[in-house]
Amino acid sequence: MNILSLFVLIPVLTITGIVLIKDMRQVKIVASIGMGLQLLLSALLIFLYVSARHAGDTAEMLFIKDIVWFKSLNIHYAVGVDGISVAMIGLTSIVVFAGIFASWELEFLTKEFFISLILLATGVFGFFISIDLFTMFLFYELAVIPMYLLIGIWGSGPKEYSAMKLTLMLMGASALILVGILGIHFNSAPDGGQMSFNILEISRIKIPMKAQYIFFPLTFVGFGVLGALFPFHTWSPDGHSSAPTAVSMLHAGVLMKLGGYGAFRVAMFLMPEAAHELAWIFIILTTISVVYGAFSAIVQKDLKYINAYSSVSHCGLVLFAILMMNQTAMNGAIIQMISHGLMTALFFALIGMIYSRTHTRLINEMGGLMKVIPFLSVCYVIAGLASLGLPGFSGFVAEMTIFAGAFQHPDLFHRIMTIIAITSIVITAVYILRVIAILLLGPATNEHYEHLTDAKWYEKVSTITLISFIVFIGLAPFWLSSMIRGSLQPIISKILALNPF
Amino acid sequence: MIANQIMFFLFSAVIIVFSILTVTSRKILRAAAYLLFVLVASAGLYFMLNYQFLAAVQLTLYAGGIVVLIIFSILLTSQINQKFEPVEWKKALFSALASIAGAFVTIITILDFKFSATAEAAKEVNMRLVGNSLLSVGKNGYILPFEVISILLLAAMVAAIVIAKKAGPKNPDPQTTKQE
Amino acid sequence: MNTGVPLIYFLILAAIMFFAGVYGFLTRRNLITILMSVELILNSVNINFVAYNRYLYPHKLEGFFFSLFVIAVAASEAAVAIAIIINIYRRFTTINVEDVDTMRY
Amino acid sequence: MVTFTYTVWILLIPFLMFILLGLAGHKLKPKLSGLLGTSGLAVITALSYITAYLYFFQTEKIDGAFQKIIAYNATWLQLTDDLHIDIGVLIDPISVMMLIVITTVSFMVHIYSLGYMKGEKGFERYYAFLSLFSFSMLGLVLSTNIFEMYIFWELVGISSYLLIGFYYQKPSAVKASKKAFIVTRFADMGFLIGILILSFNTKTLDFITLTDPAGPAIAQGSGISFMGLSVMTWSMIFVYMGGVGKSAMFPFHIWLPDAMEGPTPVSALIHAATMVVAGVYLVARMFPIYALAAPAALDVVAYVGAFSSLFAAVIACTQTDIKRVLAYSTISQIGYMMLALGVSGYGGHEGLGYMASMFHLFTHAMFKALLFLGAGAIIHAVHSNYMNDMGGLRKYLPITHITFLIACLTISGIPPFSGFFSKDEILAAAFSHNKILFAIEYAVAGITAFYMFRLYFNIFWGEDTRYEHTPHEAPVTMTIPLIVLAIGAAVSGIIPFNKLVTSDSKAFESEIEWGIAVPSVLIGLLGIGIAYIFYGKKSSLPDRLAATFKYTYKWAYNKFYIDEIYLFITKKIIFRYISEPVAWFDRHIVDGTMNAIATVTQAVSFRIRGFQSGQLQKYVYVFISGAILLAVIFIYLWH
Repeated sequence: MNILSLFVLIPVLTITGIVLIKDMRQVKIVASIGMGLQLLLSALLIFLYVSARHAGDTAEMLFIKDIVWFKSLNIHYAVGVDGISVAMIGLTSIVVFAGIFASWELEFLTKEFFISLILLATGVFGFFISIDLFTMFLFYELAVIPMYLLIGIWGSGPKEYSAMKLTLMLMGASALILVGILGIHFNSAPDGGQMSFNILEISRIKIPMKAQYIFFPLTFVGFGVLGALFPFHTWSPDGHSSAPTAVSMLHAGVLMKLGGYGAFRVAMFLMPEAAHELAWIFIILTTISVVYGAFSAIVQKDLKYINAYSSVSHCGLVLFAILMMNQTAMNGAIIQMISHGLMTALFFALIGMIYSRTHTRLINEMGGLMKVIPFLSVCYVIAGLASLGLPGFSGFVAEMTIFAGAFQHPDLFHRIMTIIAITSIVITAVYILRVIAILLLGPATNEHYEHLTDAKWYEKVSTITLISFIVFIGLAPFWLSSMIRGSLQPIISKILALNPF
Repeated sequence: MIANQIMFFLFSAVIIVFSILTVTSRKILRAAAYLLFVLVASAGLYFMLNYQFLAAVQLTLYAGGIVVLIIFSILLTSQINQKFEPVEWKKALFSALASIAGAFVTIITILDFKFSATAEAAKEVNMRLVGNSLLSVGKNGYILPFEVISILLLAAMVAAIVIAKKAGPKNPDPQTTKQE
Repeated sequence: MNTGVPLIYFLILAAIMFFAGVYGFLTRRNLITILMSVELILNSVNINFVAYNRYLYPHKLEGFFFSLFVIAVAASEAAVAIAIIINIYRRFTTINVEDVDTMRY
Repeated sequence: MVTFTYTVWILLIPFLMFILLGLAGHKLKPKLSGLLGTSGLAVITALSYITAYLYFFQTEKIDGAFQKIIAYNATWLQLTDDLHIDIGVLIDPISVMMLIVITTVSFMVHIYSLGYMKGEKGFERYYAFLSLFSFSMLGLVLSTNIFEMYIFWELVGISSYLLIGFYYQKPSAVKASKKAFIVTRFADMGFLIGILILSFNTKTLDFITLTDPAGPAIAQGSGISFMGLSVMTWSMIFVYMGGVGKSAMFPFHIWLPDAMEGPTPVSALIHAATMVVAGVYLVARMFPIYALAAPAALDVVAYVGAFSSLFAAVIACTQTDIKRVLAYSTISQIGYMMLALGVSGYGGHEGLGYMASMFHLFTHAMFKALLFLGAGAIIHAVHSNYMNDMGGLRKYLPITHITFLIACLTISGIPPFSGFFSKDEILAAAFSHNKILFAIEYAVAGITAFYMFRLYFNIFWGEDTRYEHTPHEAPVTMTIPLIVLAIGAAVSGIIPFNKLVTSDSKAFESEIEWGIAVPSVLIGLLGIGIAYIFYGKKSSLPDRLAATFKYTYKWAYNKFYIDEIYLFITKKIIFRYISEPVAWFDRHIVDGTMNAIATVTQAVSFRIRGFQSGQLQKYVYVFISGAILLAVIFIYLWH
């Protein structure tokens, strides 16, 4: 059995297990065991990957498995990973694991909730391991659909509206992606021969420029919607604010990364020429995303809105860095995806935990929580500091790699855009500290909150898991960074051939 | 020949007049009777064309079976003496326009088209041939449509029974349905 | 063919019958009369089939059999339709087609 | 050859201590965690002194210059093929000097806090933060490359944030901590941009390569120009922006007075002796580039320093909160150091300003920490920050009084205390470089003496204010640091900085220039004299004077309304005119467009759903007409 297929198999087995169980309490246990296994498996995968690389395996992708499943269109079930996907898989299993524990208290339709949640995770894992465009798209859809149910059924506030909006926008995006993928497919054999969906095969040929000009924007925008590209980000605040805790975590932590990863793996990797030509448009858009998201976050009153806008800003940085098209910036983008995934999952987990205690998410209605629920508050401060890019946490590593990389661009335009993007670190500090000051510090204003209980064990599991990875990456980024750097080599050499700096 | 022509015109006159009466009559039972005439006249046409078997089927199945069925259902659902309200003039006008236009286009097309008959000898249609063809699996065999029609008839029979059967308990007690 | 009646006479006759049926379908409000219009339409088609067969391809029997099958289909259709009509009558106590518009929007 | 690998422990011990106290502190007894923190610091203080001894006296000089020694270096993060962030330890004269300053003051503050913070809630948290600060500050000075420095730079920022906001239930403390972090963060953005420009042009982050007079930064950097200045100048100005923020120079000084909301020992450690001089250290670290490749940037350093020192000194004369007076005095003194760097040249006697600046940094750390700790002891005794609530305290707090007096004399530049030596050299350097700057600094020396003795007389002399409890001398844990620092402040003037810490690491000869020293002492004495006349006895003179220069006084008292300007910019412009419109735009225009698309779709479908009337005959009618139409089209019209 290919180790990668296990990543899809385990969630499916977990779902089967959950379906078969009658007792609601056991559902959580089965879900956590399944996802715990998944986490261990990711650790094993990272270990295997790194040791294979150390052993001198220089193949572009490792653990490749290729099975034809739709012959007439040449669609394969093809899986394989490089350092980037390995890192993303690791991120996903961490966030899903933490997400399971963050929704431990869920009472309503527990079974169905965990089934949908794990189904979502299945889609995400499948997406990251696929190297066949069609299979990838299939998994992508699989990840988007449960979102509607999860928000529509278990959400809060105007949940139907948000769920509908989110799903429609993402569906619109996937329409673009589908067109892009088919376009790539039909242009994958410019000199005749078998057309392909396989990313590796396509990456070896040059798609005709005319096709690239059409399909690069389509795929990039398509994935960009999921990655909260301005002006297609508005599903994010509404969706996040209505979604239940674990879904927000997964969504912001992992699903939004599908956008960045897809934009990188499909749009940039397969069509670097068009990317090179058209990047400037998207660089402007993403720079706007970065600064604009941060400014919007300053005046928000709802915790989830603040975080959603901060996600817009941070994810904008991911796309921004990818578009810089050099090894360092792209490396930074990948690290930023991981770092933001962990951070924002932590944020949403904490917001959910605070909300379940205070029953409000408006920061003005809370205050002085540090005294009442110190554990959660300290975790929130840590999340905040990580988010504003403090050294020692993963956010700093990511941001600095991005900025340093982006600034090495020989073009003055790119460097000026970088400087504009850098201003976001100050604005980020403003809104993070504002929230911390209003929410956690100061005197406890509301006597209703005086007897709140601090974190339960499962909440501690959830937050500590996330924090420890954030700190781990923040303190020792070298291994992760070098793992990703190595995997960026193919695309970089492709770009360098195109445009020697 | 003349006799043939007279027969044809007689039948066609019956068909046309009673077709129109069928769709315009304001008494439903009369409409059914007119339909019967149309169907019988069509059977006459089949006889004229030397398809005796078909004509017989038409008479027994169509004129005999279907019309009786229709009359039964009329008796079940309507008052016989009731006259329909006259058709709304707008509706009648537009429908007539559409029908006439359609008929016009069709007839023009028919008149335009050159039909060319084959020179091959006509085949005598007798019962043996019909029976053999229907159950033959070889060339010119119709076993597949025959079977399909059989199944269709069976299905229609079952469906007719199921649909027309009285529905179960009309208002299921909401208390007893299981709540998730 | 030596009947002395040209083919197109049959075809014109069938066309008139067909559109008479269409007219009935469009104007009638009673479901049963609509059904009758449908019978008219089917019958006109049968006449066409038979006439074509006799005049153009007398050595074959396609048209003949087709009419036969159409009659069978018409019979089953009538049976099902009447069952439906009776069911509708039970539920709505009317068989007026304009009153049965549950499928609207 | 002496190896310095052990210096890694100087970083590791406080870091481990932070982890220990941070994670397990609440399980320990408060006293134990305090002692643990202090003993950790004692160890690294000892290590630092050993390092200083080994470095200055045991290590061979090459070509008469102290060598820069990389004691430890490991790649932390690979950025590009050329650029990589290392975490390492760089030993050279200024870093060793800073080691001494930081560990000494920090050790004293640790001891002092045992008494001062006794019984406070969150005692272990306090020591955890102190350890974090010590770790980051030491990391900052020992950095081997500019990015490592930036990392620790951010870390000192956050420790400062945490410590200012230590009393997190006090709204003013929360506000001050937020302000401090955001203002310095803004400045750090400049630092980061500076680093990026620098690294883009030189392809290295390493200090040794960067500051090598023959290195790429100095050799090629000045060539490319952008908007009239060379890129190296631009990058150095941006880097200096970081320094301005951290060192609270004008216009980023506004956070420092508010930062006094933190516990007083913290003010002594972070906001007087160590962290705020990081900006000076930064310029000193990059000094060869400033001096050789970006002289325009060095002028900026000098003028910003001079202006800040004058500006802060004037404000200090009007403040009544004793910690705020000291805060403004800090700004003023750092302005001195900046100015000294700004007027310095590279190498030999040219580098007098550089040496003077480092010298003053050293002495200032001692006497300013002493002043703050003394102020802490006073506040501890009278439970107030305002000098109006004090008076005649010399009877009650004899040790504090003596040490405070020594500190005041030192800062006023009265011989034989150390401040005299360092200040004299700064003035000498300024005099030889730029007469206007010299004049400003000369005036500031007088103002400094005035406001320090205004403080002194107001606290210790004057009438005996009625106290609710009789003030009593601080416990011994608090007085010992005072005494130690007083000795340091008094005698550190004899350290031969010109032999040890110089711009090119080579010793040079410098004498006290009596032509400048004597007038500076005189103006200091004049300041003291005026202060005595005004405040030594009860006198209406100050009030009358304030009434005469009503507006000037009011402006100075309100800190020239700089805070209000900032408030205007942040609250009005950023919040009201940028963020709120942006948020509105997002909700109503961007999101509105998306919603509008949905609404239009819905409206259209409402319109066209009329076709689905459920009327069978309508459907058939449309169908038939369509079929006829199509037939007509295809049969007759198509050809």
